[in-house]
Amino acid sequence: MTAGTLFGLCAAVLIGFGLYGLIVNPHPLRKILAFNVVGSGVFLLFGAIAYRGAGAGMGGDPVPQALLITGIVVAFSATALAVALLLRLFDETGSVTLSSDPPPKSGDDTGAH
Amino acid sequence: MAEFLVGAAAFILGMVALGLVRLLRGPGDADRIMSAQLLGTGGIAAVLLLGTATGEAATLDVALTLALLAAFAAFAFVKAKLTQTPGESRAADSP
Amino acid sequence: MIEVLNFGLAALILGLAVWTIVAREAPAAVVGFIVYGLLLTLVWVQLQGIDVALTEAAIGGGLTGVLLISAAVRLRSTESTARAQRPSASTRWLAAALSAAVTAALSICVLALPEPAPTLAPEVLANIAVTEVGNPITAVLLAFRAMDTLLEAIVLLFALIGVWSLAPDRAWGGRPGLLQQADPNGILAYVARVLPPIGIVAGIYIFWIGADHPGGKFQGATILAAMWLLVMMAGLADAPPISRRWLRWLLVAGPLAFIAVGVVGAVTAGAFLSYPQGYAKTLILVIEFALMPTLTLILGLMLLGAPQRGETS
Amino acid sequence: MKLFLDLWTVVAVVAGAFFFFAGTVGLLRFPDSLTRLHALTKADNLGLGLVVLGLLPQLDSVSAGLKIVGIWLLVLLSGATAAQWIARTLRQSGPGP
Repeated sequence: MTAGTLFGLCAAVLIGFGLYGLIVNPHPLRKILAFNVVGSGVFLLFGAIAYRGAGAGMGGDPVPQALLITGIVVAFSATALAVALLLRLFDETGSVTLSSDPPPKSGDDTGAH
Repeated sequence: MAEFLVGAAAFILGMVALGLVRLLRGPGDADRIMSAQLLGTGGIAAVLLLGTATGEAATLDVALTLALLAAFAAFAFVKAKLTQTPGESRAADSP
Repeated sequence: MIEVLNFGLAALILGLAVWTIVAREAPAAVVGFIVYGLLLTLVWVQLQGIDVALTEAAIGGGLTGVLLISAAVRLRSTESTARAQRPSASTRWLAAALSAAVTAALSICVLALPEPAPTLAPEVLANIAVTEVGNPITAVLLAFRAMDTLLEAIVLLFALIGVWSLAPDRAWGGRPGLLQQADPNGILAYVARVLPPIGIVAGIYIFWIGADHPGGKFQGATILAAMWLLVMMAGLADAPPISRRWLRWLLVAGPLAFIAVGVVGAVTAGAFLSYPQGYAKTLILVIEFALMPTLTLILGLMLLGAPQRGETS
Repeated sequence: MKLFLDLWTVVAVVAGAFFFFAGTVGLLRFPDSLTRLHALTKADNLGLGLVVLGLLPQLDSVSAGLKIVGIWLLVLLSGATAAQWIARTLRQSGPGP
């Protein structure tokens, strides 16, 4: 089995694991983590495809590799935004529940103390 | 020689990966961070060995980046732990 | 031997992914994710993507780890209530079946990939001379697919604005992050004095060699941002208030310079972001130099989060 | 000469690998967090140091050699700092159960 096939299959399994965690874990931070596992699986799958496209003296196809760099940076920015939203929700309500009937808590814009 | 270096990289990775048992068992977060630290150092060693085996000089820069950022997660963990004493869930946010 | 290494890496990565998902406590899961990022770096080395490995080492393992571990420690008190909301067994079985189906479909696709693999490497090789840069990835990022990179810089800026807009009203325009009281003689303050000079040199080095060898502005900027964060973590410097005009200018300087170069291309070379003959490398360098401080600031500020304190604290 | 240098690499890298092994054993077998930390910080830094020493003769250029020695020094610096910080949280919360 070549490295491309091996890590391509590994990526497929990672996407499955991450998807399961995304659905099943109730805590939002764990959902962000699971989402990152899905994301890295997608990147790895694309990376395996880039590896297969080696040629012209290059170890891999440079076009997908460049897109991967863009993807990793953008995934980081999405994660940072998600974490900031989560921490703001926690500061405001003292909990991070995503269920539709959150415990009634008085919170105003100045933050609960 | 290259074959030996790759083998050494695989051996070192296998060794430090065994240390991940501490990640599973804990008991504390500090022990888990320690196993990550051990794997970080072992990972740097493996990157150096692989880079030398393939003769690809740029691989050494990967090890350099890893070495610069290896301890950041540990710093951030301790910082978060120390600014947040148990029971006081929200750190003071006003002067 | 190399097969043994690759199989071991794949097995470890899968094991850590499982741990990240099933671990009982969030900090434990995050530590697993950090190790996972480190091993992915090794996988990128094995897949001949040194540029990607550098990005993963800097962002995937480094910055994401810092971001998530701080959040996990802060949110520890919320975990027990979340655990009580675990979905029912039937939902979990359904999720497992769905995930298994996705994995199976993707695996079939991987095994059925066309042979020989389609590749754009020869096209890149044929046209790289025009750009005068030696690293094909930099050529793709800043010449062949420059639009992607421009939009990426703008996405980063929007994400930062999104983070900032979460500030409570009283803290708008103030300083992000908590005030760090640190021991000026402590070991962290010592490292925060010794490491940044080395880190800044290394960051600029990784940025500089990006023209001809693996490296580039994203990886370099991440290292610089990490050094800045270290200085702030040690309490040697405070985060700047986000209302500062110099800060706002630096944040838009990179994308503005990029767009300006694009417009120059539209006038002189006939299309937005195409470079006039003979000036490609100069213009690429202009864009990179303008983007570097912008990216450093955006990455650092995004980790600090929304402003939480007034300007004067 | 080549043979001698290769032998040096093999000996040093094997010794380095042994120290990684020792660090893992310490991390797994020592009874509490502080002793584990002690075992870990000694062993992995020494292991990496020996691997770096072993690789020096195999590199093409002097600058690459300086770079990997620099990498080792960086790991020493940040590893020692991280160890002291981890020890501080342990002291604050008491050794875990």
